[in-house]
Amino acid sequence: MDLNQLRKVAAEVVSRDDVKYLIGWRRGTFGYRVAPYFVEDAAGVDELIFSPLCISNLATYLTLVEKLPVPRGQEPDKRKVALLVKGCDSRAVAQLLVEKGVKREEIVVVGLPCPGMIDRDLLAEKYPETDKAAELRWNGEDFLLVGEGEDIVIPRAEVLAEKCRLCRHPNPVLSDITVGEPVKPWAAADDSGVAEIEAKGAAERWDYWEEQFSKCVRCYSCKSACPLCYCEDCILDRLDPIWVNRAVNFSENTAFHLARAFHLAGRCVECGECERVCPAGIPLGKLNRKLAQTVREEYGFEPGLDPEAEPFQASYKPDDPEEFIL
Amino acid sequence: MSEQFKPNIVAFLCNWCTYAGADLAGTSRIQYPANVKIIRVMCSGRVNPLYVVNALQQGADGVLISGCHPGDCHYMEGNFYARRRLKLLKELLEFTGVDPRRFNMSWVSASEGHKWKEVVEKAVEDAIAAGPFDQFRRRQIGW
Amino acid sequence: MTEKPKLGVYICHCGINIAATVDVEAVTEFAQSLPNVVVARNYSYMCSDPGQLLIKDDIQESGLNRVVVASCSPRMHEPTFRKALQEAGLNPYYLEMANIREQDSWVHQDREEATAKAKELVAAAVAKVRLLEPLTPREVDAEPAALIIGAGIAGIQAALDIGDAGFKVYLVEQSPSVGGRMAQLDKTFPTLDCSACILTPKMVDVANHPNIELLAYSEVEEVSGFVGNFDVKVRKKARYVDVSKCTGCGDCAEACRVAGRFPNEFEEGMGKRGAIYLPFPQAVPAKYTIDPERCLFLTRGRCGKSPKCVDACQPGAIDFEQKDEIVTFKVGAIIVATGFDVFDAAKKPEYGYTEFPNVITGLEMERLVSASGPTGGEILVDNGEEQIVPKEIAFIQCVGSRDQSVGNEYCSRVCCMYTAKQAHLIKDKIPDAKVKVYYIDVRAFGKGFEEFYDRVRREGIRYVRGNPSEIFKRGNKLIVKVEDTLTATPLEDEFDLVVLAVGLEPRADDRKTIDLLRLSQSPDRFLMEAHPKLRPVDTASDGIFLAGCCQGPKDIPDTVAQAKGAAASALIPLARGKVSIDAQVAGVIEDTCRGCGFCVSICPYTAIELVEINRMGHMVEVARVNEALCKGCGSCSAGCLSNSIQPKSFRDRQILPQIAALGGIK
Amino acid sequence: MSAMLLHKEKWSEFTGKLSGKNLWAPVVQGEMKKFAPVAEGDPVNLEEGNTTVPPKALLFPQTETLYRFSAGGEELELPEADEEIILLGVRPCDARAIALVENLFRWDFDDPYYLKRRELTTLIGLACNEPELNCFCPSVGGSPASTEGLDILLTDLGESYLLETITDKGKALAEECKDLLEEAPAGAVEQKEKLAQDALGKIKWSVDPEGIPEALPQLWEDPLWGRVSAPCLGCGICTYLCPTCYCFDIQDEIEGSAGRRCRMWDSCMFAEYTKHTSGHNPRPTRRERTRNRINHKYSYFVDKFGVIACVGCGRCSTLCPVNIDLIDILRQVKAAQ
Repeated sequence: MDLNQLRKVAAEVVSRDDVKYLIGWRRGTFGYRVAPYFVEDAAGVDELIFSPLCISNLATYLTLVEKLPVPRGQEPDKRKVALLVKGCDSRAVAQLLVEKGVKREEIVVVGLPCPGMIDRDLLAEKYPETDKAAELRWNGEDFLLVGEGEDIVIPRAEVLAEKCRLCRHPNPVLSDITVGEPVKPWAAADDSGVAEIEAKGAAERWDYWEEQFSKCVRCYSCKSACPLCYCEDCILDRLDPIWVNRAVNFSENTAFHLARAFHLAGRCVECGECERVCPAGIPLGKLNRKLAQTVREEYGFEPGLDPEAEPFQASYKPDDPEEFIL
Repeated sequence: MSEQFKPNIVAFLCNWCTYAGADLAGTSRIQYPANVKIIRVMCSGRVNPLYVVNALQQGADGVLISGCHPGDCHYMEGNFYARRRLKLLKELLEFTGVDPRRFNMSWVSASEGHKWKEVVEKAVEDAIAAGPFDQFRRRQIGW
Repeated sequence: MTEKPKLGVYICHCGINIAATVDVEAVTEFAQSLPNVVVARNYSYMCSDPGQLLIKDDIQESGLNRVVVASCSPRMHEPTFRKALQEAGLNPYYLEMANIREQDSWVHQDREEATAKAKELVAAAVAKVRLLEPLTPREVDAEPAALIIGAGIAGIQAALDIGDAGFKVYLVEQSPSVGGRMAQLDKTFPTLDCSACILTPKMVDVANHPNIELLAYSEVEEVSGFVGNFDVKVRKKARYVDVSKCTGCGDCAEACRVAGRFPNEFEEGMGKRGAIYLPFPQAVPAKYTIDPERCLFLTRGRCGKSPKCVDACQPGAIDFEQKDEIVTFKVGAIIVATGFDVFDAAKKPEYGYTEFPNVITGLEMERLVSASGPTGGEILVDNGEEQIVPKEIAFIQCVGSRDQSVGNEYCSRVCCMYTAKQAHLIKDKIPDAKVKVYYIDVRAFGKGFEEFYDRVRREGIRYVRGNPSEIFKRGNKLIVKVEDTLTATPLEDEFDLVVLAVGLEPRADDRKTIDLLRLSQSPDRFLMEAHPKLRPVDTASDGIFLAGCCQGPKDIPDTVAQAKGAAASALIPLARGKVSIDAQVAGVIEDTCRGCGFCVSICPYTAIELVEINRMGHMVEVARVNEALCKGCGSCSAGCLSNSIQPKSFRDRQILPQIAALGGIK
Repeated sequence: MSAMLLHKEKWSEFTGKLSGKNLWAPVVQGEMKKFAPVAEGDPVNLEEGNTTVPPKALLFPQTETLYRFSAGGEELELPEADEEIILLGVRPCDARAIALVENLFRWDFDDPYYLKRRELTTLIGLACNEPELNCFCPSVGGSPASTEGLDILLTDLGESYLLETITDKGKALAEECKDLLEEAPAGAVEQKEKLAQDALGKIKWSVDPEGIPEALPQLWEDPLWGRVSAPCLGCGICTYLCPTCYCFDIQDEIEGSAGRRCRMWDSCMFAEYTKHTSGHNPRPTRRERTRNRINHKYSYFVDKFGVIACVGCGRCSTLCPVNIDLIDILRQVKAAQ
């Protein structure tokens, strides 16, 4: 990845009059951390990075940034928001366009073909984080941990993030500007995580998820980090009617997670943010990926590929599967 | 226990086909188990799939949803949406280990009083086999 | 709005229909214990005047503001009780019903179980009714016109009645002429009136009526909208004849190069016609039509040097350039009078209908005895060797009726009598004929029917009780193999002609009508009425009515009666000039709407659109419902992620407490 | 304070003895480490740093029924008194947090629920010989071997634990286990002091809070808040998992005609936290919420109780999915001063 080229493009974009800021990543404050970074002017681009640690999905911020009331007589700021997107992130943007969460004219999409991201936890297990912010690079197929003395090559298979192992769309599906050459998509691995659970009996599956959901502290980071969970007034927070009680216990946690996963069925782009941010390590991605798999295999539909697509749950085909119906 | 167990089943029926079919079963004095309690909605498309989750949480051992046969929806398309949504929910429930026998969906027309009986019997049989669903009860939460 | 709910719960005994199985006292006591319940009573018939009065008095005296009635299905009496609430000054939508008859007392026998279930259903209704909102039905103007689909006797009669009442009628008929099945009949039972004599004047009337626009040789392609405001699209098929020029002289038909080559549908295939034809001499409109599948010019692009019909037609009415024409209009009500098909006798191969030319159907017999028929009214049949006047004639009843093996469990209601009539007509024309009728039961239930049946038997027609198992040929005779079940005698009777009294079936193209108008079918596959007894001409869709055999087999007087009933019903919105729009439509909570448009995609009625609103200085899109188009199905709601679109009376906040109550949470 | 020695071979017996008295200790469950009830022989994880969910959850449960009620009922049904509980392996920072939070629950009103539970709880701490990456307790008045809030402090001396009793409650508990303990040999306490000193040296992060409480009100409109809050997702990780965050909401959960009033954790990082019924939100964006979080810990609490409401456990920085780093914010505050 030629960072200079990225920074040059970013500088051009943020210098445009019709662009408010560009959302990218910068090196974090320690270890393998990377922070989302809002670049407001060309001077800020020097801190921009794109590395195998830039796993987070910045499309989340398109709907997260609050729209404050506009004082009477004033106009809202209608400048565009620019953001860097990997393949999976771009699918979130496409899905947002489908459901009018953002409008095409409100954004400038800078596409970054993505050779795959590192799972920070896997990396830290082998090479513990330190108080210094580490630098990681792509090195052919593998990754390179840039050391103070010598660099360390880390084989791809050891630390590649699960979502990247399963990735079918490493190149952005839409962008206004693309930086870097398209990468050659690799053969997506089988979703062993989902398959493992499917292989269990019903009771065993229940026990598995009971343990998982019991851990939930309902911090809502899964909801917050998801680029497609953006209702300003989530039904799961509502008091009238109450779908899920605020109380934290297995019953409510389960209802919460079922509802969350269901609302993403046919919409989830498998960016993995929910699972990544969960402090309790609940494998939420499996729930979403299971449904995404059903949608893909039984309905031949993959969300987030076509910004003009019909929303999955708001459409039907006369010959949709119905073998389950009596 | 299973001999004693009388499952509690909540059913969501569309007004035009299955609810009418259930009425017809009544008019025809077709006897079936009393475990299924019906909530009338105008169309199976009205059934928010999260109702199923909610019903299981609030005390149902099984949930049954029934509407018009494909192509017969009083509102033209509602049952097609219901079919797609509830299939996804069914997959999700199964994946999380909810016994698939707790959820049934059927097409029963206004003239199929007998089919309604069969569907009820199947749902009851299934729920009995699945057993009480106490693990997920909101009510079971203590202090 | 925030007035504390004060509930009245009324449990109906329905005589013993409910009370025999459900312990109504126990349910009443239970209801009394539920939150917000001020009054709980039970009564023998809640729907009766005194029953309703109980509710009204309580509303007025105890200040009830919500009512639960536990009785029969809301599909039965919801309007009744809504009206009672309204009369007592309460909003009619503050009512919830618990169906403890059709869905409880009638389907369970165990008193304890049925009572427990009744309690739960009452608890669920109580839970919901507290959260119901007052609604006001809206009124919109009704288009003062009606669409009638099908111009048989039912459609014709309905059209005349509505037209006479002073409203516009669009009468759409698929075939080139009005008249339908009745036009094919010779005489009508039991009076033996000439069918054509009584029908033809009405046919002419519809053609000339100032309020009736006859769209013959046309098909309804699209119907949208709702009662009072249906938008209709009709395709007028090209006749390739300019009807304004055609005088009906028939020169063209005579000239046609392929004249007399094709079976005439009107004659049940016994007569022949050419590519340009008039279905029958009394056809209305009396205009010729070119059959595009038969015409040489239309199929091959040439017909000799020039088409003979063109040459023959003095007024120059032939127009091969003619195209189908689309006509659109608005109506306030629709009557479906699409009629029936006769049972296809080929489905009973044991009777040899396709094998032996002298095994014919009842409808073919009608044409055979008709003076205007293919033989000019002379009964002549082909026994396989020659044309003969049959002397030994059999009728077999219930062919395709009351027969599960062909999927028709029902009685076709007309076959017994048309058989008796035809037997009589044969006796009339061939006095020395021996006529036998094989029957299962004779159903002569109508006015003058039994008398007619008696008369026919006195004329020497022999009735043999038995269902023939087979017809085969021996020499030049047909042998009917049957057991006379009254004497338990196996018989092999010889005949020159066997007439199969075929029954009536739903039209093969009913599916199109069903899809067009979202109708339902009864188990017998005929179109379904809204209620078998109390709403026999209504459908489940407001403003759409049924007349004639599309709803089920019936004879002419019943058809005419139903047509007049349908016309009277259709006239209600037309005459009132207004229709009520159900108040139970969807509404949008704009504050939480994300403007994603899922509901817009979902709505089958295009009742929802996205509109831009100013939200705190930002222009955002939100959904908005056109209440006149919304039918309240709620599919939008279940697809809305923020639950911002909700059908009134079926909101999540009203349904979730029902679920809780049925789950056992009181 | 008296010092005794608990040999590691007696450990199992020790936990076995305590388990009869409702013993909770850190256990690893998947990727999460948390306090859970343990019986004799159950694996207890004392090796790696802190639990994901701090032990505050046991004194101030995430959901707590205050009372139950029913429609038409005259009486409120109060919860039954909790039983005694022993928390084993509490890190000094978390114990200190429990002591700090008590300020709040004793402030204008004695919270009976919290205080009763506090009374019933015995805290057995474990000194941190190997501080974690994001620890900075010394910067905010703590230390890896702080005894504040603890009844007993254990220090891992290799073959054995040094057991120091701090309170009477601790002494009484040690007394009950005295047949498992032995007199601490000479030098054991010194060894512990040395380990604590070494631990201090292993702590990477530090920030001098001097002046921060005074500076914060001056920086109310400083651009730094926009900057540091920009990546914030608005989730509740930093607050729910903070040992000193104690915000709660009170809600009634109704089931038919009965229900319960309960208290549950809330987070100032949620938009609903300050949202008024009218729809107006005085803290409309993540900027105001982030500013509040820092101000609350480093200014308001200091004003009220004279102590910073942060114990330097580092959870917020470690667990934040978008690298919002408390030390970084504090440094920016100092820089902006």
